[in-house]
Amino acid sequence: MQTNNRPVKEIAQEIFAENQAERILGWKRGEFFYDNSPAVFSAADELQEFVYDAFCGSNLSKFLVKEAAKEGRIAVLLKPCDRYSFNQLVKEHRIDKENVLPIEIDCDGMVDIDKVRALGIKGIKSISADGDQLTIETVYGQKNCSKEDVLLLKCQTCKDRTGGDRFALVREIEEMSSVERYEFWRSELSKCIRCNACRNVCPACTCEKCVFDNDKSGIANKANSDSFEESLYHMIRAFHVAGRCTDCGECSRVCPQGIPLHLINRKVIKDLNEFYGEYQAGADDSSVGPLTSYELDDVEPDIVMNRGGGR
Amino acid sequence: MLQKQQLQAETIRRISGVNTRKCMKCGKCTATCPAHSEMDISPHRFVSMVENNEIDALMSSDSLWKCLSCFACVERCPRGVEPANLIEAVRVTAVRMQNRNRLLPENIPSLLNNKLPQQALVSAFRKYSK
Amino acid sequence: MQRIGVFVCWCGTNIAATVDIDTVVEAMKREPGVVHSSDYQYMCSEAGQSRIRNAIKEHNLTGIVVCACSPRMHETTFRKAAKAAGLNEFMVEIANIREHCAWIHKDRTEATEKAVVLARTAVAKLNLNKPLTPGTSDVVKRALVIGGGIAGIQSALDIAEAGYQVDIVEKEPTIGGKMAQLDKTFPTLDCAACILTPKMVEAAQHDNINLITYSEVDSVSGFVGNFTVKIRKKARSVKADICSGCGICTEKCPSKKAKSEFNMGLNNRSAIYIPFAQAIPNVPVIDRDQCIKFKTGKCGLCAKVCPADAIDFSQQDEIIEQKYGAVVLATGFKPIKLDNFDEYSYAASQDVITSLELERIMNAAGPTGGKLLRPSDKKHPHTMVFVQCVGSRDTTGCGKTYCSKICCMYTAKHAMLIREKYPDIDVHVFYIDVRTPGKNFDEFYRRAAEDYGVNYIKGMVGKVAPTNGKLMVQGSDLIADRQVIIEADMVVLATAIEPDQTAKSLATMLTASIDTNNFFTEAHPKLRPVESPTAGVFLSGVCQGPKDIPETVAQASAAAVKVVGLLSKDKLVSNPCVAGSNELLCNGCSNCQHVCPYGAIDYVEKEFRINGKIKIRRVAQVNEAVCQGCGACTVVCPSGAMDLKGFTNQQIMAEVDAICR
Amino acid sequence: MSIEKKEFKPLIVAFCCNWCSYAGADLAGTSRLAYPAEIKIIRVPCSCRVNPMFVLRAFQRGADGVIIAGCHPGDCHYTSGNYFARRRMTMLFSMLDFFGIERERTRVDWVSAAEGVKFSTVMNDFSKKIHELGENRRLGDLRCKQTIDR
Repeated sequence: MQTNNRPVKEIAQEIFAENQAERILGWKRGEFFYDNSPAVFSAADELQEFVYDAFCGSNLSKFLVKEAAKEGRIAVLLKPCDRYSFNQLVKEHRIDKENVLPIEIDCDGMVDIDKVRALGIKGIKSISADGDQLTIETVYGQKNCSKEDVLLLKCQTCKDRTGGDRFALVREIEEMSSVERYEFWRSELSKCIRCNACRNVCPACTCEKCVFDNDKSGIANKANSDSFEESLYHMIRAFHVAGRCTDCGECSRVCPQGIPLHLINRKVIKDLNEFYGEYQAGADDSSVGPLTSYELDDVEPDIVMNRGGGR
Repeated sequence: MLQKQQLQAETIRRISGVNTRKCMKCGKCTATCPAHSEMDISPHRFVSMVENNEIDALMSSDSLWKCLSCFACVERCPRGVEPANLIEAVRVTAVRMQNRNRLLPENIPSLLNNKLPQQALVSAFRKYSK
Repeated sequence: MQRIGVFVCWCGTNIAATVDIDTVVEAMKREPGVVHSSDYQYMCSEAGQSRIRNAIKEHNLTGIVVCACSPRMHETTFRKAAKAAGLNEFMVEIANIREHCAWIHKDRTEATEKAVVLARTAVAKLNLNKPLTPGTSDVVKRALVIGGGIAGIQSALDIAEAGYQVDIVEKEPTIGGKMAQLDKTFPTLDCAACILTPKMVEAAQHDNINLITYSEVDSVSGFVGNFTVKIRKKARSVKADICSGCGICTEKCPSKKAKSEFNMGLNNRSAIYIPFAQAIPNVPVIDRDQCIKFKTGKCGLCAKVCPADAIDFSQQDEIIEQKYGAVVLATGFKPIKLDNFDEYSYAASQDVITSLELERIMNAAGPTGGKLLRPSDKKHPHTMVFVQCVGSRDTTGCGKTYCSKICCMYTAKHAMLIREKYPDIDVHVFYIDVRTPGKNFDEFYRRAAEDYGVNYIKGMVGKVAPTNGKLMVQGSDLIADRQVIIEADMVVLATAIEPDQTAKSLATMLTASIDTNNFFTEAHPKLRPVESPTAGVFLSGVCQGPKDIPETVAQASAAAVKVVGLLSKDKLVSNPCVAGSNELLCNGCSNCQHVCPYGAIDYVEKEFRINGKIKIRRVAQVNEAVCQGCGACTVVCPSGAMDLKGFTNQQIMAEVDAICR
Repeated sequence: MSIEKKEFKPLIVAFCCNWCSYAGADLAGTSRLAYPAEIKIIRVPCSCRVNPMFVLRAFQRGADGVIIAGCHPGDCHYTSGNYFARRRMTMLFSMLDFFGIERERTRVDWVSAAEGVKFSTVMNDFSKKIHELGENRRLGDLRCKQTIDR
């Protein structure tokens, strides 16, 4: 993929050539073509492994918390949606901005390999994108499909493209009856295996020590021992990132159990927008978030009791 | 006898919704009443009489039927006691005791009196039309 | 492990009648950490306290739980007792088994069960308590008095006499307040001006008192001992330092259509004016809404005639900032608006007036020169009717639910003065109750009735109808059980009083609480009547509740003593229950800084040794002298680094667990 | 064998701010204004001290309702605490609702030190709601519950 009509790899090479930074945070090819993973490159020759294609979904911002603290300026490649997380982390002083060279790169949506497979396409050897179409080389010959159909969940409602209504599903759940909502989340959250992937990938979860790992916090636990803890973990996580979550969608992308965790965060974002005015965390790196500010005439908590939605 | 009056007083308080204990005996109802000159018992006493279960005396008073139901006393009472509502309730009790609930329409013209205030008529319709 | 002692108080029968004390004592013996559990009739008594002290020594206790009344009542008492026995005073927890249990539950089993839960909750918390040491902070030796009426003047004088600097902020151009408008004062009938103006002069001339008139408080920050107050000095358009107060400007001013506020709108004043002859400071002010110069740009006559060249049309509002150790609220009252009381025809007839208007009419310096004349035709009245409780004791929402307290007495005063000066005038007073508690008050009222022949009618006025130049007053006479109609020339309404409108915004600025009627709330209705619940804020006069002049002065002096007591301290002991950050957990995210109302949190770059490597991290630090311990920061801290001493996350969760066990 | 149905005795945790609501509760006590004994009060310095974790903890340990009472907006002893609490609790309650927890189990009310009557009314009303809802079965650690009949 390209940015300003130049391959991103070229941009990366230029950074080293012109000595703009000592290290570059980007993606390198994994064992399979679809599991590109974040990597730090410290020399031009390491860039052979550099890759930027339709499988670079992972958000690099969080890695800067550790990497930017190290010696030497680091360049980071930020897709438009990753930029929000980057700003939010800068705002919270988690990233030393001075030590980072942020490079914004274009993105036209990342592909979910499972969705391609779900179309019944088997024996995939490689996938290349050509505009809206994907060309898929398989052991059974070439196949085609529309890229739109196989985008990552988070890319389907991309904030920077005219995507679908990102709150549509949230609204659907709101309209359920209280019992249905309960059953819905029970069936989803009972799948949780407490692998902590959602927390570990979340750019808003960068605490020095997570409360779930801190046995003095009173809520520390390593595994869900009953249904309450399955919910508790996700509720507390959603509350901790409330007002700071940029809706990057990484939680749902990495969940091995396919739990739509982003819906919880989106519910919070939707509420914050409705109650306290539109707010996009990470839209800038200085504004004060909705849960650390207030207005004298804020809605009263009983709005939850009295507003619509299923009961 | 007293017990009967007590029960009646309770009924009156209940159907009128008036808490007679709220009265602080300021007399603004009597001060306000436009029909006071016709009354043998002043409006402020309605309240204390119901409070003290003196229903028989109230039922046989002229005042009961002289009240115009103009609600001036209700409007101006500083404690929200609503003496006129009390009178309405006493009237209803009295009417019920006479075993008839309503006037028959054909009987009304003969009862009409030119001196009767319009307000009283309207009030009567409001009360007895249901 | 703690060694906890539990002490269960009977409070006479207050607790023991509903809670089975033995059950609580026995149950507590089984709680973790408890090594001693006993009971006594009155724990707060000296005998009770000595039991606590002895038990602490005897059992080598590390903390105590007292199951008694509200901690708001006796927490300090028991802390002192613990301290006397060598225990840290913050190793004391109170289980409120009186107000929150014995007094509200009738069923003995239920109440006892609850008392056990409350007691074990306190034990659970105490198990996690740590000894705390209070910090200290400095006291700014200067007081602010807000309001320059008799209450504010008296408080200021007393504080100043004790040797401390006081500023009086008054929103009107002059100090004096409502008392300056009064004619005579009950029950001695001294002239209000004769006793007030010397005090005004004394305040103005006192070395320690600084008058800031025509000014309002803009904002307040800080805390007891160290408030920072911004005061807005409104533009007078007159240079106060060079004005000689000669008054030529007010005479020559061509704009004379403004209603005189001081005379309750009964006559007019000029656009540049001095509210009244004895005003202090004796400096005029330009009413910019009325001034021709400000309205059209032409005129400026006052500037031309001023011999001192003191007129300054370009003057701007000025903000001054000052630090204070204590604040006295003396914002006073105003009569309510009578919009909800059409029946008295106040708006319809000029001859229906409020009592405060009558004060001005009776006053020798008032609009009629002290002659009692009907406002409508300036004729001598022959019959006057006074109506009591206009808007007071009204639960319908039209008026105020409370008794305004001063009306009975001033009405007796008015009636008496009128009968004395004009024996030809018939005076009728409609009353619901005549309330005269106070020294020589009832005698005064009886004199009005017995010696001066004032006709007191037990009843209320239902309607005042202006008819052919007269006022037809329809009222009730409950003793005679009849309706009466009086043809009156004037009707005087004893209008309810309410707190001044500035009370509400000041309450917000100072975080001083107000009640549903906007009167300031006292820290304790009986035992701390001149203090606001907010430390360093004191109450003086009617802003706390209706009261007459002697009571106001008494309260003003009481508040002054409290202020002096505070200012005389060099250091204040601060609350040790403040926030603190665990630097190892702190992310440096600034969330806590955003929500701190006191700006008590700073961030520093600090070196840490982590796994043998030096790392510089940004961490939060709490200024313990500034922190007031609200705990807002603890909740926004995602990592739980920020915690509140005395109310830690673990302690509160232990309480939750103990309740839900 | 007869199974006696145990009468539902709810457990309600009330977090009261020290300056207004706790004092309001004291006044309710002084005025002998009754409210059910199932309501147990925890004193916190300010409604903004109430961490949503505490609310969840209470539910975990078997509470059937949680109420947070603070000073009226504008009257906070600490100027702004209750404004923050208002936002936080609104968000928490909305989230609990989203998870299918009955809305009526949580409540925030503003009770001043002078409002003993209001304190008692609010508590009676809240307790009534919880009685109507019955036991909290959707949220809570089953291991902490003894009364669940399966």
